[in-house]
Amino acid sequence: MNSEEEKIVEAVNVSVKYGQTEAISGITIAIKPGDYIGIVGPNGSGKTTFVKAMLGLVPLSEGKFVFGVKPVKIGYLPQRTSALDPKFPASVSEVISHGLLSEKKFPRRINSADKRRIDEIASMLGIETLKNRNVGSLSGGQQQRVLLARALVNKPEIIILDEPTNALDPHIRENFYELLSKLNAETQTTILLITHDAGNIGNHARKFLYIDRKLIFFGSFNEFCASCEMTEYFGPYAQHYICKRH
Amino acid sequence: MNSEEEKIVEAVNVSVKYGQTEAISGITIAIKPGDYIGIVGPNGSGKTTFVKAMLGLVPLSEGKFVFGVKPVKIGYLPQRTSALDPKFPASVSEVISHGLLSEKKFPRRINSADKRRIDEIASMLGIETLKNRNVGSLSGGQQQRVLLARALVNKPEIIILDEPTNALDPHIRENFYELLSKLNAETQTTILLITHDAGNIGNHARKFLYIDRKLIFFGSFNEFCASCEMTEYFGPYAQHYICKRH
Amino acid sequence: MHQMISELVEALQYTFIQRALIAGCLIAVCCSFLGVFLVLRKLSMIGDGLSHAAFATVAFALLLNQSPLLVSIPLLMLASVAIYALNKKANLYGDAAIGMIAGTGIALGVLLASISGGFNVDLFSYLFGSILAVGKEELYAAMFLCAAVISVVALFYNELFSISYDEEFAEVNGIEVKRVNVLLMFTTSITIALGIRLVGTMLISSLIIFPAVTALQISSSFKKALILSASVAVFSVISGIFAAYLLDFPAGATIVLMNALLFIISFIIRRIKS
Amino acid sequence: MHQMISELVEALQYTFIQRALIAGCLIAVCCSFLGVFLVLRKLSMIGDGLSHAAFATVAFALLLNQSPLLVSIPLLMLASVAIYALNKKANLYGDAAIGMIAGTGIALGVLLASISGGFNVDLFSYLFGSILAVGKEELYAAMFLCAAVISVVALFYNELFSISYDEEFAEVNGIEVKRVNVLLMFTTSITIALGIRLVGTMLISSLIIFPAVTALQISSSFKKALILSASVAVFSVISGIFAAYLLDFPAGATIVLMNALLFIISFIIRRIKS
Amino acid sequence: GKENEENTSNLEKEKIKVIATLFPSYDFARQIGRDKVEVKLLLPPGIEAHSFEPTPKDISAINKADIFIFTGGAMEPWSLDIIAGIDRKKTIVVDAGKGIKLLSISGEAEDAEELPEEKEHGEEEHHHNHAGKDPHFWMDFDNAKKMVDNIASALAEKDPAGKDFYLKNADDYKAKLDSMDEDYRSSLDKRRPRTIIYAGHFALGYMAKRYGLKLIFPYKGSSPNSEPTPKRIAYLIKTMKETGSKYVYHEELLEPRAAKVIAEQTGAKILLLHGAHNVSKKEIKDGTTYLDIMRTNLDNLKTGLGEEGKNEL
Ligand SMILES: Nc1ncnc2c1ncn2[C@@H]1O[C@H](COP(=O)(O)OP(=O)(O)OP(=O)(O)O)[C@@H](O)[C@H]1O
Ligand SMILES: Nc1ncnc2c1ncn2[C@@H]1O[C@H](COP(=O)(O)OP(=O)(O)OP(=O)(O)O)[C@@H](O)[C@H]1O
Ligand SMILES: [Mg+2]
Ligand SMILES: [Mg+2]
Ligand SMILES: [Zn+2]
Repeated sequence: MNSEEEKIVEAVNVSVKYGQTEAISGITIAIKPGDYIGIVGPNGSGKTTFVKAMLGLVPLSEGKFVFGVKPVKIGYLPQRTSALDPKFPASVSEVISHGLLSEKKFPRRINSADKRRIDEIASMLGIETLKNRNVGSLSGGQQQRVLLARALVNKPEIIILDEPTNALDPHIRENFYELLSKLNAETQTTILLITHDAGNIGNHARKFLYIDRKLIFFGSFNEFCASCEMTEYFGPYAQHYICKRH
Repeated sequence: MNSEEEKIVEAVNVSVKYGQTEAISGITIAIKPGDYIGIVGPNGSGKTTFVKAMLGLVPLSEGKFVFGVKPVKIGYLPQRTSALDPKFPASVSEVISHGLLSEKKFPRRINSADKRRIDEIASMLGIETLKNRNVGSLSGGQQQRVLLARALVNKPEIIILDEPTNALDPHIRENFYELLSKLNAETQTTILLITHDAGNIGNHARKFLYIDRKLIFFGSFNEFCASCEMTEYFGPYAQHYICKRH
Repeated sequence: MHQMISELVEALQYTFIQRALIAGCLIAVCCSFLGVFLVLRKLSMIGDGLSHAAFATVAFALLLNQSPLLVSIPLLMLASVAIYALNKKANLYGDAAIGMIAGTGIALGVLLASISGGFNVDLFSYLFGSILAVGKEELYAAMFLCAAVISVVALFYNELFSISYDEEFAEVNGIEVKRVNVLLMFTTSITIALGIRLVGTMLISSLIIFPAVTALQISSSFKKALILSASVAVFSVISGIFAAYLLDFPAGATIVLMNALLFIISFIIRRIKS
Repeated sequence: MHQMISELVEALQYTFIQRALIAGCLIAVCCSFLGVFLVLRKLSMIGDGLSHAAFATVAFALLLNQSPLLVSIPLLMLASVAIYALNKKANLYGDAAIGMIAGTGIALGVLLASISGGFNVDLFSYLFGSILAVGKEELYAAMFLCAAVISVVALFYNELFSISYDEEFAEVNGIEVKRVNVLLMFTTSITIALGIRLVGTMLISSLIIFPAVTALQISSSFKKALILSASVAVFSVISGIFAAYLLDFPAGATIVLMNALLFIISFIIRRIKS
Repeated sequence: GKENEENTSNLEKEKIKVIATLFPSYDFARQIGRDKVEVKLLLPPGIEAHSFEPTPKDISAINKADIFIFTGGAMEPWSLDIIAGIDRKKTIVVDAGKGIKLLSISGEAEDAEELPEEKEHGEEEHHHNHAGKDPHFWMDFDNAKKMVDNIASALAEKDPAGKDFYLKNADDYKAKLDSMDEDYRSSLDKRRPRTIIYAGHFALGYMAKRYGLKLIFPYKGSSPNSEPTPKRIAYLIKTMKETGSKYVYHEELLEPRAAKVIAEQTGAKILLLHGAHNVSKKEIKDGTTYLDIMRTNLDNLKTGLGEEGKNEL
């Protein structure tokens, strides 16, 4: 297969409307296996809408998403606009185990290999001591790590993360980025990561998707930093800030 | 009054327990009017617990908070662990108006001066066009700005912000920090700001509170950067990172 | 058409129809205002729940040989505060708390009925009123109730709204969260106790839920939701009574079904909009 | 003490007590398992709500001259799916959706009762069962039901849990959210329809809510909550029936009050712990 | 004298334990059995059938009773569940309504249903047989007499030694019923208008039919769960104005709310017509009987219906 042609998912002219107003319109991009894409854009620019549309959580008003031949395993970390119910009696390991259900056939059972996997990801994210705690009683950053673990536990082929580092402390944040880079490098995991941490994401992601209701830029970081159009669009300072050229 | 003695709020040996486990213990600090304090610490270290205890939202197991003579007006932005109900029919301006109720006597009414104030703060935070939108239908960052506006709208004497810049895009984040600095400088507003953005907070806050279940450091930034104890505690790199000495 | 109008004019000449219209609208306004707050706090079923609890209070009153309404009102106020306390202290969802109070109420009522060895009147007749059988004093009671509910909602509008939206913030903001919540629960329980007596459980419970959810379908702000809810409620009562007269249907059931119809319409409007 | 035991031994010799114990425990297990899911999804009042809806289905069955139970079960399954659909499509809270279906059900029942003129039976009498009057076939029905509910919960445990906790994530994760939800609603409605006939509305509704909330007071994980809920339910049925026999109380009401007592105990345990 | 003899000759023999579900059968059993029986009314006074829940001891009392009298599946579907569990060898189960032609709601007589023989007889199937039948058959004195016979023969079966005693008491009581029937006829036959404005449920159909009275009530259907319709209330008011009737009747145990509203609009007075399903605690204490109730009903009918001989409008 020609690696130029190989795509894991392709957005073709994707538009989404809420009521009358268009949140995103006419976005066309092709994502290749192994891509590590930072998705950036101002508040309300449609980043969350774009990934939700890809996941089938909001209906498209136009266009389509085309996935690669075989069904792909997806890990998803939603943006924390709706929260975990603090009254729900779910322990940390139970919540992480939900991430493993996607690969299973009926009847979906958690076996001992799964349990080892849960322990593994929990200790990668530094929450192994919280395993039996009720998720509702954790601190904000601890909860965020549980949800990260849930998204990563089944070794997905695409990981879609909506502002994953919010609420994480700097130490954990660095660990987390390292983990992602390792997954990306070692297992060719495709990563889509929405972030406002534009000054930092360039150190990790290798591609750059800038959305502002429509597609503004999609390409590698080097391309972005070299693009005159982008210099025009953002002004020289922002590009400088993102590209860390100083 | 001796300005050395003047305090707006003082924590005396404050401890909080959840069940058997102590979340914070024996924290004693004095906050002066006009302080701008960055509160930092790893996930689960008790930052949220500390400010919630100050606000009377969780009971103390030991110690007390002593407030200045007259009752102070407080603006509060909670950490987004529990979310806004997306089904609730509340418009942006209605939600912001709740911030104004604290100063009012029964029957609490929103008058036209209040409405102007709401418009003012909304445009400061760039959400003036969203005024009649349902808050539940906004993007994550837009919602965060609405809650910020609600916390700031009544020109509080103390502003307590729990990870306010999560979900904000870089542009709005800068605006927001500027706004805080202006409030602090011009109206002597006391600011307590919890953040994981330790590398950045030093540019804005003038004092530094580091909590890790107990008080690790409280003092000015210069003191922090000069302290050998802190160098020992964090290792030289972290201090370097926070103090931006390069 | 002409005949329909003359029939309605005829209907309006009966005292019982006039009273049904007036009392119905007054109760509808009370329920629809409170309903918006109650539905948003997951207390939709409180009408149903308190009517079950009333079973115990009426049994208790009859046992003591006291007026059921006079005994029920304070006891239902207590029950509503118990729902609130369970909600807060036991960290329960509102609807589960309601279910617990309702179940306990019915069980206590059955137990009282069983150990008392019987009553002089049928317990249920104290629970079920009919909108077509509103007496003169009851009309005054409805007016008084309506005035009280409107004042509470008007005077505490901002407090009630703020607490319903974000209780923790309201607390920090110096609003007397507990007191306002208890006020809401008291107002609700009095409305329900009187309302059950006047127009029956079915209608009370439906007038709390339907106008509010209808309004929530198409309101983007809270004020709009309140106004829409009250309008829907009043419209459903008037049109329901007239329709019942024309079609020879029972009045209460017709009003409920009219409410269901209005909900469907607002649901379709929302669908078309988005 | 000795006398108490001999009384209980005597009680155990009655077929109706044996059947009440067995059927009661079977129904209790069903309700308590489903209850945990239902309470967490704000569907606590579904027992109460569907029993109101059953009022209409019984009226409808009598109108068609069909067996009320046979007509009710499919109609209640429909009603429960309607609750689910309202919850999703109309963006309503579960309890409001239940209230709407309940209100509409009662209103339709009253309307049918009024306009049919064809039957003169009390519709409620078809709804109410008594745990002391369980027949042989009903006992088999309870066994069958219990086996079905336990299998559904066991086979779909992880799906049900995942969906209840975070529906959006479950959806992305490739779980058939709609199908599993409909399965839960169907199982629930069959349990309720049969349960009302066997042990009455009051007991069914209480057995859904109480054991679940009692378990939620002191469970930090979901599995523990399920197990605790079932234990509480079974214990309350057994101890309730025995207590009712000793004290000459009505059995259903005693079981409900026993449940209330167990809740209070678990509430105190939680308070002491924290 | 004879009764005393019976009792003393059977000193060791206890009274026959009878449990009845509904007030009329309870009262009839008392009148027939006198002090040879101990009759218990299962439903506590004033309690309505749905809020009634038997205690385990109630059920074991039924199982230990000698005779259990119920009133038929249409009136008390809940009793069927209890009957199913009864050991028929020990306890005689009496359907008080056996042999009575039930009126359908449209007014035609039909055969009463058979007593369910065994539990295997599907209950649900049994239930729907009653749709469309009026179960308040005790409001007709002929039917009351049949009930008396049914109860008397059950007592005789249980206690063959007392057979003559029971049959004689039954005959005496039936004579009282006949004379009450005669009173009704003679007092009501010539009254005009003969319309009963009844703001209650459909419980008086048998009585109205027997004496040729016209009964109008505000419910469109005849189910106890139906609500009044506004048009029917208006019709009642109109009829009162047309007939010049000065009284509106209400039913027992319930608050007369609808009656009050009608009375207020028309200036009429309110009178009770007792359906005798169940009685209040006070009535039980006062020892009120079925005949007392029917006597009061007659008095109230005499007050409320038109004058004798006056022409109907
Ligand atoms: N309701 C609760 N019940 C039990 N433990 C709790 C509860 N809330 C917080 N904790 C625990 O108390 C500790 C402090 O929590 P807190 O929320 O104050 O941390 P934080 O410093 O704000 O962390 P983060 O940076 O993640 O927001 C954590 O270990 C947390 O798990
Ligand atoms: N349910 C909804 N109904 C109506 N409008 C919506 C809804 N959800 C989002 N929007 C609007 O669509 C636009 C895009 O929202 P989206 O959440 O995709 O933004 P975002 O890029 O993720 O922003 P943020 O950085 O703040 O998370 C915003 O203007 C938002 O107000
Ligand atoms: Mg977003
Ligand atoms: Mg925190
Ligand atoms: Zn009747």
